Amino acid sequence: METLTSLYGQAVLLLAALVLFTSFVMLAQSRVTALVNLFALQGILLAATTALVAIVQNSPHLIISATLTLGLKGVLIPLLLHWLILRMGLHRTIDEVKRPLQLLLGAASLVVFSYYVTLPVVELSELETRNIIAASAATLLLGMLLMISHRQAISHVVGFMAMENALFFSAVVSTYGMPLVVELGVAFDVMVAAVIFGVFFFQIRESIDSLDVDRLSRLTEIEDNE
Amino acid sequence: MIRNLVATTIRQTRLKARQGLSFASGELKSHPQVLIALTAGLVLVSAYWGIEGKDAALPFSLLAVAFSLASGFLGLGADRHPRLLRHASFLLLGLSGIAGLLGGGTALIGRAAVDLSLPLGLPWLDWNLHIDALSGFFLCVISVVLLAVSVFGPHYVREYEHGTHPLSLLALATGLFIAGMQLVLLAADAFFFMIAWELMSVASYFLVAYTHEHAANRHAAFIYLLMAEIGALFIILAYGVLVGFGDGFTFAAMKQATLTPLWASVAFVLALIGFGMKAGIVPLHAWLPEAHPVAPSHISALMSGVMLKIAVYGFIRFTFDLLGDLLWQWGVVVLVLGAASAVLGVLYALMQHNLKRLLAYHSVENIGIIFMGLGLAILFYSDGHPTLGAIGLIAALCHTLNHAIFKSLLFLGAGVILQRSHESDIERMGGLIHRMPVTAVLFLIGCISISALPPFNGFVSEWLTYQAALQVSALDSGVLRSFVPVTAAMLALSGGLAAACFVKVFGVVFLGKPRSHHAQHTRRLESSAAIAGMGWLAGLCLLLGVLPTPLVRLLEGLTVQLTGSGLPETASRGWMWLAPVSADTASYAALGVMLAMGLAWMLSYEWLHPGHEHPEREAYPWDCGFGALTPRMEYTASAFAMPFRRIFADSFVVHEEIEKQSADADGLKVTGIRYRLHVSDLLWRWFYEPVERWLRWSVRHIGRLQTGNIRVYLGYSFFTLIFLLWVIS
Amino acid sequence: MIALYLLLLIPLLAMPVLALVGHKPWAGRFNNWVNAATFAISVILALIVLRAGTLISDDHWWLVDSFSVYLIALTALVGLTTGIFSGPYMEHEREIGRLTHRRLRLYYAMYQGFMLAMYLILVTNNMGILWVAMEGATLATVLLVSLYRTPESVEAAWKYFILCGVGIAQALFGTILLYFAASQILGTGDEALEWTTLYVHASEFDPTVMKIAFVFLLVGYGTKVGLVPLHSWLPDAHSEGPTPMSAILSGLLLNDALYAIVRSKMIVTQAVPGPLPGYLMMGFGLLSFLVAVFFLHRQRNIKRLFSYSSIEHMGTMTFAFGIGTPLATFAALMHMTVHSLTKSAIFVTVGHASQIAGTQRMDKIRGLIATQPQVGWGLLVGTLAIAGFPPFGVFVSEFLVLVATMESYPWLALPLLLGLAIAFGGLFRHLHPIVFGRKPEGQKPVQANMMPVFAHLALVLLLGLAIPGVLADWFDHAAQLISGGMPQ
Amino acid sequence: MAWLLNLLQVILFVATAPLLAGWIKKLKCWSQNRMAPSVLQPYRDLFKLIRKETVVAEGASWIFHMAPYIIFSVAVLAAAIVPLVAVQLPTARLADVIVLVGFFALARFFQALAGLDIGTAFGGMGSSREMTVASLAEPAMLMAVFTLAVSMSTTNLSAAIATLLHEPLTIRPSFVFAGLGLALVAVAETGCIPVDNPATHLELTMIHEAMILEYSGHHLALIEWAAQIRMMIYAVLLANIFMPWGLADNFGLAALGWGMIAILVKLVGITVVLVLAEAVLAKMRLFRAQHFLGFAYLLALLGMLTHVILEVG
Repeated sequence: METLTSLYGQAVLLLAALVLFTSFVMLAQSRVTALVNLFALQGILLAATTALVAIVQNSPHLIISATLTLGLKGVLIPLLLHWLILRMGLHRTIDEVKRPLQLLLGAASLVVFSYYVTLPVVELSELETRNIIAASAATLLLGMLLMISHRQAISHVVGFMAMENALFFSAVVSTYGMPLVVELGVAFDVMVAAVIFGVFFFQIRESIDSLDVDRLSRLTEIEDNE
Repeated sequence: MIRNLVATTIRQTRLKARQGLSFASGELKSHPQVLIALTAGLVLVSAYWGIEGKDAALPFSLLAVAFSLASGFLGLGADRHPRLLRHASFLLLGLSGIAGLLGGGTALIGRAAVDLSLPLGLPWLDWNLHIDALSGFFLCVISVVLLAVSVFGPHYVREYEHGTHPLSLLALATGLFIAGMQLVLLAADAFFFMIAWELMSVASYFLVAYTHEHAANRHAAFIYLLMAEIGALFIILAYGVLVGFGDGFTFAAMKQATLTPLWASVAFVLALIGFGMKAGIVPLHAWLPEAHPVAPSHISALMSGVMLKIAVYGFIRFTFDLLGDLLWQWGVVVLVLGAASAVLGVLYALMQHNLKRLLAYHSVENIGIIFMGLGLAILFYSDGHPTLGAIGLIAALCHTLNHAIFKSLLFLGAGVILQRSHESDIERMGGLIHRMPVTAVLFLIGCISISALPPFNGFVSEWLTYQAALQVSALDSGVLRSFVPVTAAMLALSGGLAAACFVKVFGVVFLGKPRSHHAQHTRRLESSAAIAGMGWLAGLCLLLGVLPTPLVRLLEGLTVQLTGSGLPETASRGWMWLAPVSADTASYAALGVMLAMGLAWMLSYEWLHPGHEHPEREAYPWDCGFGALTPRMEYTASAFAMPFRRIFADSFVVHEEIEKQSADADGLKVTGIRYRLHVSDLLWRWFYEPVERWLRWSVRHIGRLQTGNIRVYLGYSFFTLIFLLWVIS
Repeated sequence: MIALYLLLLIPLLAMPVLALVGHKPWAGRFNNWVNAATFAISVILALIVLRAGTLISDDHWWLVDSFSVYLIALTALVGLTTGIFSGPYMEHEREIGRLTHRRLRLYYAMYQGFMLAMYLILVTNNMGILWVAMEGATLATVLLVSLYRTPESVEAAWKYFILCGVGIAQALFGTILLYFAASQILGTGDEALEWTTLYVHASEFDPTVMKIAFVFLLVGYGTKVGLVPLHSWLPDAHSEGPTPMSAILSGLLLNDALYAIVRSKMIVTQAVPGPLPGYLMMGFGLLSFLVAVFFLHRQRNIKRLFSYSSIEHMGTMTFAFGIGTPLATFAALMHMTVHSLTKSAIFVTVGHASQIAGTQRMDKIRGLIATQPQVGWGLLVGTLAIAGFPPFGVFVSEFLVLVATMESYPWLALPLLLGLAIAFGGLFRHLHPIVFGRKPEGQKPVQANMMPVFAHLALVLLLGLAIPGVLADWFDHAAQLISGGMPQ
Repeated sequence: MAWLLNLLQVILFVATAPLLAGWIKKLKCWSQNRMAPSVLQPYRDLFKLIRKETVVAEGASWIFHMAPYIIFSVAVLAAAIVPLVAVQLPTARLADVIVLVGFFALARFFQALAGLDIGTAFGGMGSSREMTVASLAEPAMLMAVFTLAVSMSTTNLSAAIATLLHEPLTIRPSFVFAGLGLALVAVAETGCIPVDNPATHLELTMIHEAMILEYSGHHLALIEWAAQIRMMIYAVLLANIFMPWGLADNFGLAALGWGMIAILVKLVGITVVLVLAEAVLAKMRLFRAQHFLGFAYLLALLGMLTHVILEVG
């Protein structure tokens, strides 16, 4: 049992590291299709984590949410995004990132920062979830950073979803998931959100025939005469 | 020939006066039911008075409020039935005036102190009402002017009946405005006070914006409302200090508050700014000359004559009643501000050509004089000479009433002039004394009073102010002893300038030859209603000028109730001699002066007047033989004011330009000269424009936040998060 | 309890129905009836709570206490009146061809969806459900913002969606941390997210976790409240969406987001020693207030103007809640009420005004009083009310806020004063030429239903003159619940 | 008795005012080596003017007719409250020195209005200038008066002078300054060189004369007489405030006689100084007047300050 727990702990930590790593790669990634694939990978990792926790803590409702996650974030949404990309002929678009190196360094410092912030938190938690919260907080912030640094609407969606992933991850690992109702609600919201995103792509497309959010800047308060 | 000319004028005056007095009854005769109701009401009222005694003060005052509200809401129907406004609405205002006079008078004479609380407002705080001699006195001030307006108004508003503006708005706003002022006086807790205060401001704002099709008027209304709001905020904060240190919103609780000198001074400064902004002391007066001329004239009379006094009331109530123990530094501040307002106000007034604007600037001057009195009072009280402080307070209150009377008189007169001559620029008037002789007489009385000349009322209050200032030898600090007379000399300067200014006004408007087509063809008609309204005020000017002593006695009672001390024992309390300190120190028997002057006049008239063997001959004006006298040769108002403009050049922003059209190239043969002069308020440049520039600057720079790029927005959120996380850990 | 379920059930059922029949001419009236029904129920609910006190369902899922109940009633009322206004308004929009049948159906369905989310936020006892409902509100309104499909509206909607989505995600993280902290004491399970339980046990939770949680919750829900610098979506969404939606966004959504923040603060303050949460809220409030008032001056679009005024007022409330004394809390609650009443009334009027002028650009809207006195006066009076002139209720709350500030943090009163003055100038410098002046040619009256406006303004006036005993009790209880003391 | 004496004094005052004017004229002529008219000349002029036909300009209103009477009666009233030979007179109580200033202002007010009444250019010019000078002179005069009032702690002329009279001879620097200031004000107010020159015939430099250009006959007589009375009042003020010695404080014949002689001597002295000053000074431009009066104000202020700082400490 002892070894098992430690094994479990190591496994969780490994998965956490992987999740974190994926979001790092996403951050530096400039090709949209690859971005979506990475996102899918993250989803799968997430599902795996959930399943693991579910088995170890043998809490049945986590199984459900694991499958949900796999279905939604591992398969459905990535497919949807791919479909959109093909529909809009974006598979060749390069959403290149200015100064990727600085960006990654900033990301790294973010991770450090979130460790620093969450230090007192993890101390009172049990062994396994140590540093999980820090990692997920970092992933959350990285998701935001992704949105800030990328200009394609698709990338924004991915960043948004990545944030959701981070949240979900932390929920699963630190507290063995939220109550089922909440889980369902969250999942529902995510799905609706994905659909609405799809709708928006078309709307944006027909308003400014591209998905570059930098060109969505009609509603500014800076007059030209200033 | 003089005899009959003078005689006709006098006769006409007498006639008009009689008509005016009979006017009200005439109005009533046409509506007997109103007359009956009125008499019945009066009978009931007097019966009630007999029973209740001085406790009747509050009921009467509430009755006054009710009447003014009623007149406002009754006037809502005025769009369909203009007569409703002309008769019912103004009649109710008159009733409100009478009730207010009864209530205020009762409170003032009986030194009543009656409380009442209405179950409105906040759950833990009712609307507290309270009336005492102070509020009673100011209630009287309102009512005196209100009576005049209610008689003057019905005829005056006829011109609006054909205009595009809704009469209902005029009636409603007027009613609410007056009710607001009356409620301010009755309020006894900060919350209700502010409600009444703002009601007053907003209602008068609608009156200022009444003729809103001119951009200038809209701007005036905007400035007015803006500054009213800012002032109100300051007042709220001032009360906030007292609430913070005391335990509750009621004035009673605030009096108990014990403040450190620092916080007391903070509260005082806040209150001074707040109330000063409403009263229009320099440099917070910017709204006043904009707003007052824009409103209909009977409203200008109320605003200039009464509303500013409400601000004075607020200041007195806050400083002398709520704060209690005073500091001498406050007195110095108030005194300096008052002196500055007095001098600058009249200087700017001298430069104005728009009649009502000029009068508005004179309000600034007179408010300055009132505040000088208050400043002296604070000095003496803080220095431990309450009896001398009472003189200053009485002088200030006295001038409050007097200014209310003659300033309303002048504004009503201005209203008549504007309405008849269709001119607002005095440069285009002239010779009106032949067209409207009686108005001229009444307006002249106003001019003499405001120029502080004996034997009219303006002089009495300024005399009292001087007397207060001359008691400086009682003060401990030599600095103050030498400083106060200097301010007194500034008061003298403002008096002299005011006299000059009103010589200009009366001379240019009424005397000389008509300067424009309109002035030439001004209708001779003088409505007896207008005459009655102004006559009542003019009569008061003379009465209070000749018999000031009863008023001073009442005011002494007021100060006793307010600060616990009246005039020195040695002061004469007879009915004729006005001697605030002692008969040896200073005495002024206005009645005696009046009689003696009359006597001297009679004698000189009888003895030195040539008999019929030496008749007078009408001849063409000599004018040093210049020949044909045309209006263009007359001395214009700006020419009259030119020496002052030259001498006090530093206190104005003067734009003066002269263009010469010349027939030939080298400009030697000048065919025409065009002279353009624009004098503006220096304080705009000093105080208001910098603020505006700062605002523009910061608005432009803060606006940069909204870049329109979503990634920047995300950045905001991101960094806020980081920052906060860093803050907490 | 039945009432409570009905309150949620009616909009839930009405949503699909309207999604099918929303394009019918009688859809508007149907919508009104639904709103009327919910309003009646909310009143009944209020009376129940007033008689029986706080109402908690046996399974601890639903909670209606004195804090939420009057917000429920308020929500129902504003929803009703705005619905009444939106019927003819939308009809007019359809006539001039800005809307198709499909969009009308979407509009009505989403209207009910939004109302459902609002009620859910207010009645749930579960912080998780609260979050779900909040996200639901975003999803319901985001498609309404882009209803007109103009480039601006799409852009606004996109920004609204992304920013609020991100914000809400942060809030979720906060919630998770809350749950985490609670589960350390209470063990995992529903009760670790139930507000009532948390409220009882909060003092045992780990302060650091709670601090971090509060930061995330504040930033997250604060985005929806429109606190500076998270406010950027608000003016865009308000100005580009259809006017009824601006009215309910300003009148309801912002309030409920603030409600969520306050609920969290009530828990966090017990766990965290010292006044940190209060300070955070005060800082946010003051910053929003001060920045917003400057923005008022540079607006060109009338709806943007008033949405910035909304930011200003939400800032004031947040500030007051941050002060946290009973008086301040009372003032904040009062301000919530009067602001949402007044602001929704103003947006309704603005809707008419922009229909009259055919544009939202303020330099094109002129002489309203001359053109259509009802609308002109409505706008003028409404703005006077929102600017805090008595005897309107906004004055009462602002007066109390000022006094409370003077009591607790005297020096903060100066920036408040400055800000109020600037805000005032900013509103009226634009308003004056709009309402006053001569009637411009080519501007003609529209068929306007000013009933809601005057009803709201009358209510606000009433609140300014005398707060009815019932409401006063609610406020007192709520203030006691939040700040632990009675005002004065 | 007292009232009778009072009446007598007023009559004396009014009656001897032209005499003073004649005397000044005589002094002037002497100082300029001219043949002097008799000191009674002013009486003759007044008599002549009263008997001459009065011409009134067309379009004159009742103000034009009333003004001379008002001016004259106010002057007489002012004369009634200034102690000439005796103090403690009943009428002095009617009004104090501030009211006295008020009287002057009132007379000036109506004179300026009368100047504007016809609508001639010169009338307006005169009024404008008169009001300018007066409004500048008023603070200076009041400042000087305040010095007296504050140090005597009364504004009643006769009371103040009585106190002065009864206290032992003390030199007050404040009074010296105040007296000088008042003298300058008197020069400005009575239309003497260097501020104004009544004898000029160049209209553009006129101040006082310009206002009354349209007057003739008995109107003119009244105005001239009032001006002479005002001159006399200023002289007597200077004399009795700053050199009160010899004034009668009881109504015994001897005291009154001495009072007569004393005031006579003082007036002679003052007029001599005044005339000498006029002889050596030149008329200054109108816009130098404010400097002149500013100097007067400064002197009076110095008087106040010296009183407050040196004498009271």
